[in-house]
Amino acid sequence: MILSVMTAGAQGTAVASTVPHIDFGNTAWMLVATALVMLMTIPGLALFYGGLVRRKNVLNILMQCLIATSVISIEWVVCGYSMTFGSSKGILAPFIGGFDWAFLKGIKINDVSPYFISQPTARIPHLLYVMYQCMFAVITPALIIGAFAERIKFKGYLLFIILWSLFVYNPVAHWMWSSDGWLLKMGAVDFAGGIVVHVNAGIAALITAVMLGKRKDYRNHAIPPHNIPFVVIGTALLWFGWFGFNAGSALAADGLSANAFLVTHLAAATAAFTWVMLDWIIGKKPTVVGICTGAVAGLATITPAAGFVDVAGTLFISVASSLVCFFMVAIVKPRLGYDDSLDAFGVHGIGGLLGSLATGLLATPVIQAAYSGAFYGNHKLFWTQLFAVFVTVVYSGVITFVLFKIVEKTVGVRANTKQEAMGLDETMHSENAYTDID
Amino acid sequence: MILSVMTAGAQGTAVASTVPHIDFGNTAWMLVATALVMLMTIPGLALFYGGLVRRKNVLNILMQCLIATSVISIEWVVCGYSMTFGSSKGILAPFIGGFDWAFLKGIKINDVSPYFISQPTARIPHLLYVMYQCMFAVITPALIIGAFAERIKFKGYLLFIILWSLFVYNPVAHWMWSSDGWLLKMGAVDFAGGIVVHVNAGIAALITAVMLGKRKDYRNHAIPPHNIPFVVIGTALLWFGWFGFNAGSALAADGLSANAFLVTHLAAATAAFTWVMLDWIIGKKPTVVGICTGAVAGLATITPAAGFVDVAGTLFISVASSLVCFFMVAIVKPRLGYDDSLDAFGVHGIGGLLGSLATGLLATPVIQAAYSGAFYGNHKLFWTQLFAVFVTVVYSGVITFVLFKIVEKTVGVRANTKQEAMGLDETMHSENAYTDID
Amino acid sequence: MILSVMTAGAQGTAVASTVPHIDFGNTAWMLVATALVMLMTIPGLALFYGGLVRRKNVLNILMQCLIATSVISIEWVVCGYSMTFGSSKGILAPFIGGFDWAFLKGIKINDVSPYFISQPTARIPHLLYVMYQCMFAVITPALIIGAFAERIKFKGYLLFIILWSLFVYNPVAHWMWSSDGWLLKMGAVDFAGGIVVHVNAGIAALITAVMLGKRKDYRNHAIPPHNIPFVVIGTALLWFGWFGFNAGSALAADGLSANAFLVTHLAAATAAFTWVMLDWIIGKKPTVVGICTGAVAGLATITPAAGFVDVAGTLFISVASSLVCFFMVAIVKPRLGYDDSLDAFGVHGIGGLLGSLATGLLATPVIQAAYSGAFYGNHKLFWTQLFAVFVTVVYSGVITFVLFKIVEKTVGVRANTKQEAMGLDETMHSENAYTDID
Amino acid sequence: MKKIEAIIRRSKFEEVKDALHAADIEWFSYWDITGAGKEKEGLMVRGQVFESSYIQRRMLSIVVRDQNVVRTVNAIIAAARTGEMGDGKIFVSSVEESYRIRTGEKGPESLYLNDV
Amino acid sequence: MKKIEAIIRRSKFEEVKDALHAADIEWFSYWDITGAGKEKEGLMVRGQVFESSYIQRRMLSIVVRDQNVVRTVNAIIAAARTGEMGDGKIFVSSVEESYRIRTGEKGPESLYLNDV
Amino acid sequence: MKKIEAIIRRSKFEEVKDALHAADIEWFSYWDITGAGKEKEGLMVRGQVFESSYIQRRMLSIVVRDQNVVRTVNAIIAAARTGEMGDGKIFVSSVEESYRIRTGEKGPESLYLNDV
Ligand SMILES: Nc1ncnc2c1ncn2[C@@H]1O[C@H](COP(=O)(O)OP(=O)(O)O)[C@@H](O)[C@H]1O
Ligand SMILES: Nc1ncnc2c1ncn2[C@@H]1O[C@H](COP(=O)(O)OP(=O)(O)O)[C@@H](O)[C@H]1O
Ligand SMILES: Nc1ncnc2c1ncn2[C@@H]1O[C@H](COP(=O)(O)OP(=O)(O)O)[C@@H](O)[C@H]1O
Repeated sequence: MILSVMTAGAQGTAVASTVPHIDFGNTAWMLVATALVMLMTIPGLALFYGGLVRRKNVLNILMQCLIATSVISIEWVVCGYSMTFGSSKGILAPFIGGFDWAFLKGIKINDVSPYFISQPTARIPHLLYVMYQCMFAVITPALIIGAFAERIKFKGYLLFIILWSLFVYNPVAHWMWSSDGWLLKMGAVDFAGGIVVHVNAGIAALITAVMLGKRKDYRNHAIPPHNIPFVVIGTALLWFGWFGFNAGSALAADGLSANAFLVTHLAAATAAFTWVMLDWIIGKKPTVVGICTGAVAGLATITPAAGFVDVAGTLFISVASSLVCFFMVAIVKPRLGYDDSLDAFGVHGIGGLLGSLATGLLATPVIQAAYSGAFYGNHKLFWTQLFAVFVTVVYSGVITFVLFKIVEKTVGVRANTKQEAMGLDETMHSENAYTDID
Repeated sequence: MILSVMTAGAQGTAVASTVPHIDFGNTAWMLVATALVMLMTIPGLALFYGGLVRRKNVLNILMQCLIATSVISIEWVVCGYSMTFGSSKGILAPFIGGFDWAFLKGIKINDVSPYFISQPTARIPHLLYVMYQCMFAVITPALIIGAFAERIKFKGYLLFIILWSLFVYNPVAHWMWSSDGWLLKMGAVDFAGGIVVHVNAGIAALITAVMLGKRKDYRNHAIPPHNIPFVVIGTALLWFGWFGFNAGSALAADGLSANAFLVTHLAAATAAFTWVMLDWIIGKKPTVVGICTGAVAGLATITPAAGFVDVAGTLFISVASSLVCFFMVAIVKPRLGYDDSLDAFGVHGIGGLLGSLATGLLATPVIQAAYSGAFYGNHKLFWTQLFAVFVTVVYSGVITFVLFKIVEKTVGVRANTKQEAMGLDETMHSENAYTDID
Repeated sequence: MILSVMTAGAQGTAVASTVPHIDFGNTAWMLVATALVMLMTIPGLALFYGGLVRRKNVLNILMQCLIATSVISIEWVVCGYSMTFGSSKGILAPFIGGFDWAFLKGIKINDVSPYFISQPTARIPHLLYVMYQCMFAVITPALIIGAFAERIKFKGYLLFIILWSLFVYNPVAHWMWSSDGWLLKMGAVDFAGGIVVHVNAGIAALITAVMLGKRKDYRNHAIPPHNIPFVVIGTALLWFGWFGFNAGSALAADGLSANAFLVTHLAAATAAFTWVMLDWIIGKKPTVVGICTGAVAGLATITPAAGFVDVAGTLFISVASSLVCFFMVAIVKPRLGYDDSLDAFGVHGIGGLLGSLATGLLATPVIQAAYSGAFYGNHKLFWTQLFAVFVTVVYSGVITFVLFKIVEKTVGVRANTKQEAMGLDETMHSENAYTDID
Repeated sequence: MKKIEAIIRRSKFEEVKDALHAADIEWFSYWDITGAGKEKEGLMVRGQVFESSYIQRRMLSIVVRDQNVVRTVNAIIAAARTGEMGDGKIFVSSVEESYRIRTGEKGPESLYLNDV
Repeated sequence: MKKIEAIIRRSKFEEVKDALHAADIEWFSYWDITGAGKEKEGLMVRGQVFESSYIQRRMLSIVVRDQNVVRTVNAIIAAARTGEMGDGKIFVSSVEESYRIRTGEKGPESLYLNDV
Repeated sequence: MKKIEAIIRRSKFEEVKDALHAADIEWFSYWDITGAGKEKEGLMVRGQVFESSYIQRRMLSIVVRDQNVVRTVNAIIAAARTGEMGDGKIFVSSVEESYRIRTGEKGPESLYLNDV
């Protein structure tokens, strides 16, 4: 997302106007896009992950997605938005926002959003921008759930995602997306969250999966999903919601948005197809979990590039996405032996990383004139992207490690053996997902 | 929903025009909002309720939601819209509309909607307003289903909701939302249906639950839900659709709409979190059904207030919502012993009531300049709200009682013992929800 | 969908501009409508069909819907859009487009769509039109899945839908919807795909069902669905998505779109109700599968008419829809004994046919001034419609037959007895939908 | 001790359960099974009523002392009968030993139903 | 009377059912079970084929007259065999009494399969 | 040969499985059942903790040679016991014949667990 604060403005008088104002059309699209991004977490991701685990742990996954939506939304209004997009004074400014907008203090209902991409005047309400970004803040920690599924303590999880949002998500999003952010100023780009969302969550996933240790009965391969139709519903809703995620990141309903929509859909379709072919060739059968995983990998990979690439770039990115992610998930992970239960790192982390670097190669000026990648003569963008990814990997990795240690020492993170054996649903929530009694 | 046909709504002179016209942006949003409100009933509410009942009754719940969508939509086009928003002559005018718009006669496709909130000129097509309101007319009787789940005769149910729509929903909606309505003229406000939808359906739920008697095997506590993932999908779709319900009630895609979106999301998040904490403290475990119930309670409670309150007001309302609804559901209901099977009264009725009164306290002029509550110096609004709620409770209660008696005496309302024991799916619909045979 | 590139579309001169431009409001709506149409295939249709089959074949259905979305989207970008909406030279022009737009070459992100209906100036991005049409190209072959469910070879299916899209869908859509199309020029109309989508897929369904032969254990009646709640979720999402399908076919958020929304909803509601009544009278019980089937029949039937008829026409069409489809499915099919497993022909084919002809009778000038049917004095439209339907039936029937034969002779189409007995999930995808092991 | 296995209509389950409790059976176990055989049960799909060769039934498994077999069987038969084809079957077989896991107790003492 | 309990591959169910009907069994009951043991069956998840220590099987329960045990068992074995590990087991035990709920009839008469 | 049918808490399943494998049982079958009886188990719905008369349990079915009955039963009891009400039951009955479908072998040879 590229943004510039420029001028504030009151709303009103549309078209033929050079003053930033609230445009009904763009606002209509962004209201929907915001709702769509929420749908990605609940029930999209919840079902995608929930279908992949065993019956005895499905409610725990659903609960984790629900509570993340609840708690991070509150955190966002209380201080998250302000820390991320607010301004702070002096030396801190490039690194973290202040508390001026805590509780959204001072943001009036007819204020226009200070941020925009392609439409400097036809903008949306500031409060709507707050909400749109809220949904990104919610889904990012929720993505990590896949890494520690089926063995984490609920209390530890809850504390961890709150700390992680405060100390990892908010700063990294500030660097990349705030107009003060140092990575943004350096020229790094991230259209809809390849670095901020996917690399960030993906690295945290890897670190926590390793720190938490394997599930008691993990034997270096996935455990058969308890409900594949749920995985399909989840995938379809993620795909659907991702139109809000990527095409919404244009912050307007215009040509840029339409292109983002197009490349998002094409990337999902192509990566899904590529994965199925790999399944068919290597595993002998085309699988449903495979096509779903491929679609999600393609979506994650195109995310940072969605505002910069054309059809050719998209085809390249999405085929690469499935090749690399398949290799990570089916070959590297079992070799290394860490238990990233639902491949939060292997799909989201690797996908986001690949897409962020590919943007540095394939960004084409026919989409946004100001951004060209190495293939279009601007080598600098690639190195900037590489640097931004590197910084995020290091920062997210280190701070995640520290925060997880803190949670481990205080409330604890690992479910005990009995809880893991009985299932987290019964032991942590006193509930069974499916009850047959009449 | 507050509507004013004559008085202008403050903000935003539109597109170089002072003549009311169809604005594409606002129409775009309202097309989506209308579809979203439909999604709340099917499959949102259908799954929320359907997951909570036993396997043997799930289809009956789904059927009730489907047939309500079908039949009430027909009723709405035939006469409901006209009775609710049409005009009648003389003394009846404040109480019920006439039949001028029966079969939508005389409404042309490019007519602008007579109703608006904040955008007096940039309006939507009249036919779209008809459809938007249709979805409200559908979901209101569907909410009552929770009260008599697992023991009502299908034929009796069908007759009851038709009568109830004609004699309870249409008049009450007229009082509150038609420009002729007496409660509206008195100054009562209901942004998106706290009184018209939630109090109205909630009281009907209480009355019918008591009249129908308990389920044979009800022992003053809920029966374990047969499919909690369905409850979660239902909750998520309700939450998602509620953005159409509340932010759509601005009838435009502007700042007011953005604020309604924000407070809706924040209320759901806060109430969900509050409920989980109560679960954790009182019941010892944070439950999935609990967080879902809390979210729905928060959504129901913020509904009447969504166009009038700010962040502070929302936090107050949503914490109160879960405290009060939890108390009703977990403590009062089992004591009193009535069988409001899925808490249609305890969550929707109480939530709507609380929110409607809270609007009288917390409405702040920074949202809509014309509306202040008691905390902002205008005590009158609180008393007006209290009066409107009281009138609705009495009217809905009495007429529901009469209509239910009529249905009981004619086609009957209570499933017989055998049907209840075998399950309504098999006995009333000759179907089983899940069939294992290959 | 009626489109005209040069000729103006009657109504609504846009805001102070006579140059075609990208309108944010219309673009907002069409971004959403496009996403909605995708949702119809996955997970809408996938669940509708998937719930209706036996447990052992559900993943195969889901997979077929997923791979259709994936492969046909790629085909569409590669050449499908160009073949359908592009221009070719000389004698071929009325029959098929050329390859000028292959890989969307030459379509820039801020180009306006060459197609519009009611808004000649306030248009949408060309790329968005490409995507919107992509979703139609995806769902059409996916509809056919219902005909050969539970017994087709996956490889044969995949090859068949690719060939079918190239040689049946693309040409027929060109005839009807391209500005060069011969059926369009002759005056035939198809607002949202009655002929192009439903008749086309429906006939292909009938042909393939007959060619493939019956399921081994088919005894002239449907096999009980394995998961009716999935059928309900699928139906609700189809209904929801159909607002994008029909109201989106106006290519703008205006009065025409609002009317299409209204008649779509009313048709679904009325046909659903009619079907339930038939169930109740003839089968003795109102069934959930019945109400769902009725709703889908109503939606399919109103599709071609959605931009031309009013409330009265809609009521007529939708009652007829359920009467005729019920008769086909419950009486004709078992008599004739072909195994159209999930009634792709009986519901979609017959519905589309009925609606396309009914448009010729009931199109009323109050909706689009340029189009009147026989009941409004223009008999020609009916005969043109009949001719267009006839041509499509013959062309689709013959080419489907040829393509299916080719696939049969090359990779094969029929699952072997063992695969059919064991279920396609395990034998073709090495997966089980539901796994109980902990 | 004897094991009584009863295959009954699901729709009769509530009545059978009550009858068993009335006959002093404190606990029994059950699960859902499918019966495969000749055409039997009317089902309705999309306007057609038809016969299926699979029927959904419930299996009850109850271990009782020898002297209680007859009254238990009679209770089930009385409660589960409709008189229509498909009412189900009851099979009785011998159980050699029984243990209560909680206490490790053996023999009939591990069952609830007292001698009568 | 004897009870025959057969644990078979789900994929062989249709063939076994047909074989049983061919062997004059009119009705039998079945339900799904899981076998827990040593690694056995190949499954595929996200590009990996692996062995699981749980296998999904189907349990068939058939009560027959004594003289029909052998042909029933033979029918099952013939239809359910693939020759690969995991084909399953058949256990035969004695049933002391049998009742037809519909009529209350007792003994072998309550079974369908006639003496042969 | 004997058939051991154990009804245990689902939550104890993993422990019981490990104990059985430790006691040299190579394969056993299980499925989920419901126990119907007196109020027993605490459940929580919408803020209320309550007792249900249905409890969800797991049924294990293991056929072993006669001489292995005792150690198998003991393994189950040791692993499945919590000491609270509701730990479950074990029933032992006689199996007359056993077949391995793969080979058609008959008798105890068809079982895995060797003589000890
Ligand atoms: N010999 C048998 N072995 C196992 N199960 C049986 C046997 N006979 C009947 N059943 C079961 O009992 C069910 C219903 O009993 P049924 O014999 O149909 O009653 P009726 O004799 O009154 O027609 C069958 O569907 C099947 O599941
Ligand atoms: N002793 C036993 N007790 C209960 N079930 C058993 C026993 N032995 C095998 N089974 C069941 O039979 C299934 C498959 O039979 P198996 O012994 O694996 O065939 P094979 O001997 O050909 O490898 C097992 O998964 C299990 O469910
Ligand atoms: N006589 C019986 N026949 C069949 N199942 C039984 C019998 N007694 C107990 N059960 C099963 O065992 C389960 C739990 O055993 P239970 O008797 O409750 O243990 P405890 O004696 O320690 O309270 C019951 O829910 C039921 O499923």
